[in-house]
Amino acid sequence: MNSDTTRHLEAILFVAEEPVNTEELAEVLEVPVSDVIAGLDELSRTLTDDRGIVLKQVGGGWRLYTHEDALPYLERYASTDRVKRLSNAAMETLSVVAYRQPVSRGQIAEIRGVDSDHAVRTLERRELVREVGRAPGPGQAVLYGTTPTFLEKMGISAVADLPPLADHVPPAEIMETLEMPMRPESSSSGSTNS
Amino acid sequence: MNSDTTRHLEAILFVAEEPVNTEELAEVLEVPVSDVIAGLDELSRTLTDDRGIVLKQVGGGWRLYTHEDALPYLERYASTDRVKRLSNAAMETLSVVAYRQPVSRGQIAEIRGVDSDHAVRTLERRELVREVGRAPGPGQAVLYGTTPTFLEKMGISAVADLPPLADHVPPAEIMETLEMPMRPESSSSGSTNS
Amino acid sequence: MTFEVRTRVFEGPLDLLLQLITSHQVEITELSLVGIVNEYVQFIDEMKELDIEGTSEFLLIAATLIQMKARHLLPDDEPIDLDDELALAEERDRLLARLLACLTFKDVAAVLRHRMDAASRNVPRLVGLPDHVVPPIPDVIIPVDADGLAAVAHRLFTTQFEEPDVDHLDLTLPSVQDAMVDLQGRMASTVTSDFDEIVAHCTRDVEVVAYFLALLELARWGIVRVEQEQMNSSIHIEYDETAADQRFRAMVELDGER
Repeated sequence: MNSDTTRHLEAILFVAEEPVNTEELAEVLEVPVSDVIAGLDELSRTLTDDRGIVLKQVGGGWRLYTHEDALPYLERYASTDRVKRLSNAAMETLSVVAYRQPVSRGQIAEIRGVDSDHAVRTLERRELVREVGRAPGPGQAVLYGTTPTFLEKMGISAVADLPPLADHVPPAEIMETLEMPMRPESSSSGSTNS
Repeated sequence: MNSDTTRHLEAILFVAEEPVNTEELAEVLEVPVSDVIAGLDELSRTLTDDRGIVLKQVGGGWRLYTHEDALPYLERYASTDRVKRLSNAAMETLSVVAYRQPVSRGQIAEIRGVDSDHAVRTLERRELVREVGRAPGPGQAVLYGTTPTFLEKMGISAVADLPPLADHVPPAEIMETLEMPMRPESSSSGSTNS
Repeated sequence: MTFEVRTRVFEGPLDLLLQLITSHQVEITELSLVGIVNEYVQFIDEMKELDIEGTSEFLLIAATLIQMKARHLLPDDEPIDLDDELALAEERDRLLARLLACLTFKDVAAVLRHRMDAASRNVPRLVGLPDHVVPPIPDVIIPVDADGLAAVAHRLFTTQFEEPDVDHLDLTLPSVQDAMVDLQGRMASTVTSDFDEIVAHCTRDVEVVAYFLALLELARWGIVRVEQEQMNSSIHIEYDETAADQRFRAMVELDGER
């Protein structure tokens, strides 16, 4: 039977994006560091060799990893990523990065009005956007920009070649098309223009 | 002692960023679907209540989540505000789409008595609803339905798992309240009361 | 006496009507359509100061309500057109059905929200693959060209998402009051006219509805007489100068008393 501390430790390490040190864990859980150490020890014993996840101490903190035996399956899972067409969320996020780069996740979320972290990650994985720097000031948020792959896919040679936005008022029918979820046909140029 | 399949299942679900269905898991692990089902069952039993992680069947697949008891600590750890709550308008629109799908914007507006385009767009951006087809006949209105993300956010695995709508039809006395002022007889200096 | 509902937030005409009806629930026996219609119409007059979407819908429902009210106010010995009666009954049933559907979905929406809140207490992992697993980069199709991307960006940068329901709406509502003044003025000079002529200058449906409401109101005061041979035929309007004068004098006296 695991203690509450151990269960909460596991939950925090499950969602953490980087190693978390014992002091930080103690602060979040509001328990003494000694309890955290005991909890990590208990968690480590729970996650023995017959589990798919292991607890490791890295870079001055603790982090959960998949068991190394599972590596071939993870690779296969990753390569079955069949989603090829960008979702509307990803498209919107891409357009924000393209026109506002360098831009942070927070700024993207503000412009789109919805949390965009997942879309950013999708775009990163497809090498359409990448980290291009850090914001000055506290927090040092990661700033994103577009990649050469993005330019290639768009058929342009530099970000400066993107259509200017200021005088870009799309014709009504294009706007209408965009209101609808984007469909493959929508990019084909219409024959008639009002 | 967990089987290899169970361990590898746990590793895959640990890295997966969306629910994974049994067929996909079987393909990645190169085992029959029945083994996957047995493995999921074993994993579910391993992840009992004294663990920080739970296995849930949602959105047509399986996904690992943190135990709900850990939520306050996670919020303190990430210190990011959670996803913005949907407005009442968006929530009502979502309900109409969920129970009336496939449904057009016009039909939604008819039911809600108010233009719902903005709400539909918000739901689309949050990937809770999407275009699922076009109405036959002139106009070819876009028809909307819910997404797997919707099912996951509801914590259910199919639309059929939604509470029956019939349970929410207003009780007789409310119907009477509504009908009363509209009865032709109600305002005439009526002598008889039914 | 103020209506408590006035301070409440409501969304759309059905919502408003529901609130008006249910706010009377305590005094159910005294419920009267006339009272509700009056309150509803009063709201429409005040709507210019409120940010409400779907305004034409408000007016259309009001028109139905007023029709029903007008039917109630007819003297019993007035001959009843059965077709009109049937049409009105259908309209009433339709409105009732819509109110019920609206209520049902409001109720279930609360349940779905509750479920969603409960489900969101379980947090998924979004970190993805460990760094040492390097999957092949999936090929990707960007479903638009550069112009399309610009259009997406343009739409995003010009849309204010934090203040929904306002900026994309035309909130300049026609005033029923103004329509009444205009209508009465024109009728005083032409004496007879028909509705199509009266609204010939209107460019929006909602303006036509405002004139229709104005017409019903003037008819109620007896200032105009309205005739329509059959449904969908033109509405003939006749001005009653005597009634208008009486009404005018009554208004002046009322003003003088203040």
